[in-house]
Amino acid sequence: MKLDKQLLLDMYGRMLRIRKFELKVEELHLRGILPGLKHLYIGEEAVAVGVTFNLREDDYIGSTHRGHGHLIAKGGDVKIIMAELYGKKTGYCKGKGGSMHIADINIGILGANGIVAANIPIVGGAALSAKLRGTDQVAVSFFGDGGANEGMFHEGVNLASVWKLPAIFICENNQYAISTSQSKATAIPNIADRAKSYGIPGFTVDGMDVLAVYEITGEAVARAREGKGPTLVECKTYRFKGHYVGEGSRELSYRSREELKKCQEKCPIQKFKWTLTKEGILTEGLAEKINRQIDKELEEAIKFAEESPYPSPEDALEDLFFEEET
Amino acid sequence: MKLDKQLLLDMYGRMLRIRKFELKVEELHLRGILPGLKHLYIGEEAVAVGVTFNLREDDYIGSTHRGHGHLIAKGGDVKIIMAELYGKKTGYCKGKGGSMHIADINIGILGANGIVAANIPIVGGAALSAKLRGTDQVAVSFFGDGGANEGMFHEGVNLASVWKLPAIFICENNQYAISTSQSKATAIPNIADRAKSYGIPGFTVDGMDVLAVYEITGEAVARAREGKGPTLVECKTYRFKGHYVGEGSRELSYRSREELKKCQEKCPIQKFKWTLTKEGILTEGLAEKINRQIDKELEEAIKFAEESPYPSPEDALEDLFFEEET
Amino acid sequence: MREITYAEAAIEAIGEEMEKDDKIFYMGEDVGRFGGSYGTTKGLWERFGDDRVKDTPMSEAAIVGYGLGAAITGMRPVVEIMFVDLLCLAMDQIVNQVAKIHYMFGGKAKVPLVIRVPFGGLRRAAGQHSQHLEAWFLHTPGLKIVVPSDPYHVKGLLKTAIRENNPVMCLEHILLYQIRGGVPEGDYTLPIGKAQIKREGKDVTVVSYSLMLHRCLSVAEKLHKQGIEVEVIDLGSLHPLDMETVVASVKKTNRVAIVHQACLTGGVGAEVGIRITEAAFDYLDAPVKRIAARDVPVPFSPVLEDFVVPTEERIEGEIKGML
Amino acid sequence: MREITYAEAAIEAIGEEMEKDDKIFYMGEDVGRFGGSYGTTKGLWERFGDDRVKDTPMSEAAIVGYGLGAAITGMRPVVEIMFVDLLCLAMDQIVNQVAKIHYMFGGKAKVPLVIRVPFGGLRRAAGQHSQHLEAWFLHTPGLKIVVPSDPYHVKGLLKTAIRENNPVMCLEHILLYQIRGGVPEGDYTLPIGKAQIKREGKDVTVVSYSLMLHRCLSVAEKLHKQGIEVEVIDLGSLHPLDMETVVASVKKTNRVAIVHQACLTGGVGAEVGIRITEAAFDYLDAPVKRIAARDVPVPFSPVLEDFVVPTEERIEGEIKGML
Ligand SMILES: Cc1ncc(C[n+]2csc(CCOP(=O)(O)OP(=O)(O)O)c2C)c(N)n1
Ligand SMILES: Cc1ncc(C[n+]2csc(CCOP(=O)(O)OP(=O)(O)O)c2C)c(N)n1
Ligand SMILES: [Mg+2]
Ligand SMILES: [Mg+2]
Repeated sequence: MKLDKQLLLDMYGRMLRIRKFELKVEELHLRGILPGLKHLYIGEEAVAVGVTFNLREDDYIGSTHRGHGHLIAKGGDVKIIMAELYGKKTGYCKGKGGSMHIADINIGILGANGIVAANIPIVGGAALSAKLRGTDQVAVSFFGDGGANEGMFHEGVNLASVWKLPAIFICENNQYAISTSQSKATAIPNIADRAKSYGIPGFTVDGMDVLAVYEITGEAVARAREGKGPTLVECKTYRFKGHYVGEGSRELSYRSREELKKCQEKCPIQKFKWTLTKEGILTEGLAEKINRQIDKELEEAIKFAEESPYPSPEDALEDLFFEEET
Repeated sequence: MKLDKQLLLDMYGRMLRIRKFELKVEELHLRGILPGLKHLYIGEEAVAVGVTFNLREDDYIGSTHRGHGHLIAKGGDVKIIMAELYGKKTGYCKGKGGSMHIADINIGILGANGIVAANIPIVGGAALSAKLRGTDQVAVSFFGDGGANEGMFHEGVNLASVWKLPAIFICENNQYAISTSQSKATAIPNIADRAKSYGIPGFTVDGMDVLAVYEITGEAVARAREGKGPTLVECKTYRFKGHYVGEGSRELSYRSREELKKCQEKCPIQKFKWTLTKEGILTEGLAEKINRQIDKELEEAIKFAEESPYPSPEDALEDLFFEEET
Repeated sequence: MREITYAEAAIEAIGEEMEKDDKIFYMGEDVGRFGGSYGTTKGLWERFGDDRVKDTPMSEAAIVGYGLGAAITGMRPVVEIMFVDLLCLAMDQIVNQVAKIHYMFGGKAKVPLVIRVPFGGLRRAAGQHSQHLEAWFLHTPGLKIVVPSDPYHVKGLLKTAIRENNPVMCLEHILLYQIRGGVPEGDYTLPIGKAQIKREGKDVTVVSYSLMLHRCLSVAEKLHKQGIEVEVIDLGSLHPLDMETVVASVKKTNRVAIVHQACLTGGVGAEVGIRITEAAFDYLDAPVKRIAARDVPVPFSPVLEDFVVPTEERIEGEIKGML
Repeated sequence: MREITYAEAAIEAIGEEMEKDDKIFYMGEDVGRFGGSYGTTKGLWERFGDDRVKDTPMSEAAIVGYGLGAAITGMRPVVEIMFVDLLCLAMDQIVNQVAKIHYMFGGKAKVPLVIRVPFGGLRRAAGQHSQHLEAWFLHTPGLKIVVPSDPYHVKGLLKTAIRENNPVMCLEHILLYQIRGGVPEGDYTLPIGKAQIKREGKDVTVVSYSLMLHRCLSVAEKLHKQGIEVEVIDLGSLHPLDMETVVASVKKTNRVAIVHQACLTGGVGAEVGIRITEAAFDYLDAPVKRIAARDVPVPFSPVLEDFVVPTEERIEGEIKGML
């Protein structure tokens, strides 16, 4: 391992935090406590963490409907995320956005987004902004295999390529868009091949291997910072849960229990844990400590969310427009 | 020449008819006789003719804002087209559509279209229809280099590739979208390379050479008829006139007189005429006969258009919905 | 009469029409074996197979555009856009193409296309999944629009829509899919462009459609107990708008409120309201009242959303305030 | 005051603002050296170069989306969509993103973005190049909308729009670009959301905006010669709508017509009309009159288009019919 031990442990912890956060969200949703729609990131943690660990706080990401993982990976505060999921006034969006709109511009999170592929041009615009302002910030767009068939993917990536913008396009290919398998939605096996349409580098990487993701996106980030333009990185991954919380057995209409089980065996967190253990970086004791630490954080997050007040109804009328403070 | 002599002469005649039609349109527009916007096909005749000479009457084409050439090539009646450009009741659209909306579904012309790239999904739908109805019809979409950067290009071609539809996508790369050169709008030299994004064959061909276009699209049409799916064909061409009639000297802001002159020297009609003459297929006498024949047709078309009545104002309220004849 | 759900009634309509006419096919995202994200097509794939019930890639503009291309070349497609907010991605195909082609071509193309769109807020789905955009299409000449409010209604209207040789958009409120109601087995159709008086009354007319209609009916029942008789009209279609039925009612009651879940400004209520004013000015004892969502994006938190969308309490209070 | 054209005034506003604030940049199709398809940006590229006046590929959704992304990360973009009908290709970015992000994020993102859009029929450009879609955006909470009617107006409003920290859509009628009018050199701004009384009168109020305003003014002059005094109001902005000015006028004249080039059903006239009815019901001697384009796509042939769009004759006749 050439990488710093603490960095590796942080990656592990971040992945685990996402996993455990999502399990809590699932539980709270199924218990009828959280309103609205949730799309869990379970199984895909290596992607968000592998990518964002290459980023600085002032770099940008644009996220999706399946956003919790990206937000936590980029440094979003689980307390404030949780409060938002509860619809509380202390949440990131004061209860106005919910799961699909959480944003924290201060740390470069340009928002989860309920419209698939819509963040691609927005992230492109952030990359343009960085370039025009003369910074070396980069901007990362996450989107799914489904999103890669939307017109906005094409327009968004093309423009970044023409202007050689510091953008990185991360296709999280979990093989399904809701029930539609990638093979029914595209005639090519690797979405990274679409990079050829834009004259940019394209790579396909094992999205269950956080170090592989970290390495390849690290190179993409470096190229972007050096002004060498965008990269398309496809991370092959798999979602372990239904498309949304509550899908229940409907998922069996598009994937078999066997397929699911086989893929779950490739758990990115387990895999990384083994690697770290084998390398002597992670011990059972340390693992347990990290685990407990996360449990505590999540407990506190839930407590914070539960104790936070709801917005008052009339708050709905605020924030339509930005009002100059005078 | 392996091709039938009469076919070759017909191709030549068709190209010339387009050229002369467009010159008339330009003249009539500049004289203030024709209202509205016109985009001339002059310089690009080899594309429309090379493509459509592979088609049957019951095959489909979807055309663009620069549509006159496609319509005439597919067998549109110059009289009725001209009447439409005059805004007369006898025109293809009874004066409701004008240059950018001329259609003749009976001979498979699914319309010129004022929205760039919009015909791509529509043509895809016609190809789907042919497949579902079990015919061996094919459907051809024409669009420009500019159009290839629109989201609808991506969505439209991808879906055709997934469903292996009998569609042929013809990119008329005349190197500019209004003033924007292809190199400022895409980071790749050949738009045909975008075929790789969809796992379909892609070819770049000299769009000033009608026989080259004819041959390559002939293969694409054959593949489509055999159920082997779509093809993307990029025809490198050049428009000899401004983007629209009346652009005047503004074109000098994006292309030089030298560039224009050099490209005009590659006139597809001249070139084809030389070939046919060299092969002994076309004589000066025959060429003159064809020329006169076209002049006569166009004269008649103008006479027909001029003598035709305008719609009455209240006709504007008709045709909003299809009314069952009872 | 047997009772089935709204979703079942809609699927029954489509299934029966598909049995009869093999030119009809269905396409959209996850409409095949999965049965539609909101169960809009459950069982159709099993009956009609891949060729006639087609899962598409995520490509909303292409879904509508392909539907249009197939419609003008001899097929009769029903296309589904997963929810109304996504129409934003297909507006060119809907507005510039589907709605206009028959007209722009001088009447020379037939467009037998149904665009089926689940919609509706109150699902705590926030700003991008809760919109009510029907007013945009009211302002788009060339489209017919239906907004069925119950199982009987959706079956009859969908059948008519599928048989139409013009584009029809069918907007189905997601929160109605599970309501049950009496639906005849087998064939019947309902006319597009015909409002229905759902409840008679003499004191005030309330015009609504889709989910909000149910809130209005429940308020009418409450007000009845307080001695106020509300006439409740379900528009059913937004294009054509059946102003005849509405105006006749207003001439009787002299007071009218329009209730919808779309936001107030520029909503359907403005058009219906001004037409009432045009047609029955001298009959109105008070200005037309609009009761609609407040003019903000739909917020996520239930506390907020319930403040934004008209509640029964708000509707009741507003109606009482008119008397 | 010196006279310049509407196009020149608009460009002057943008140029002056760009000089002052290097966060402002401009992008769109053919806006660079070509100067804009309708001459909307003539000379800007020469002054500010490639970095600040950017030609984009043909990708309307990306143009708006990139503008949004730049706006929330510290820049102040002005983006141009070549003509209004093409907004159909960017509706998701405009409606689901630009208009909602400030709200959905709980107020945490600033969106200083101007979307500049030439529009307007009567150019014999037929159904897909002649639309007037402003009513859709009136029904989209989160956007401000201005519709400047003359050179003075466009310079002042564009400057305000560019300085706003909210998204503003500026709709400029293509047939106004060449009209001339007095415009001060240098800096001034006009408030968004303020209507102007362009001509005073006591007999009837006529509310309009953009190109149609000019037809109304010319009709008012004709009617004046016939002894009828028309008060003509230019809305200037559609969001916020300055109903105060309108209602005050109606309370004086007791009669009002709204004139626009968009088609009748679901147009801005419905909203303005119903608001007048709500606010001045007891002052109205006749129902609010709407004078608008007929409910069809815009046809090509001049004979037809002139029948569809309100002519001075039609406006004059309708106003006389109200008295
Ligand atoms: C443009 C758009 N179309 C459809 C939807 C409905 N929808 C939400 S998520 C989803 C599937 C997305 O698939 P993918 O992009 O692969 O992401 P994943 O859910 O697999 O992470 C769909 C169809 C949407 N939100 N936005
Ligand atoms: C979607 C869309 N965007 C912009 C326009 C305005 N416009 C009309 S033609 C044109 C250029 C088209 O370029 P290309 O596709 O290369 O075709 P060409 O004109 O070169 O034949 C533009 C920008 C349009 N009609 N439609
Ligand atoms: Mg996926
Ligand atoms: Mg071109």
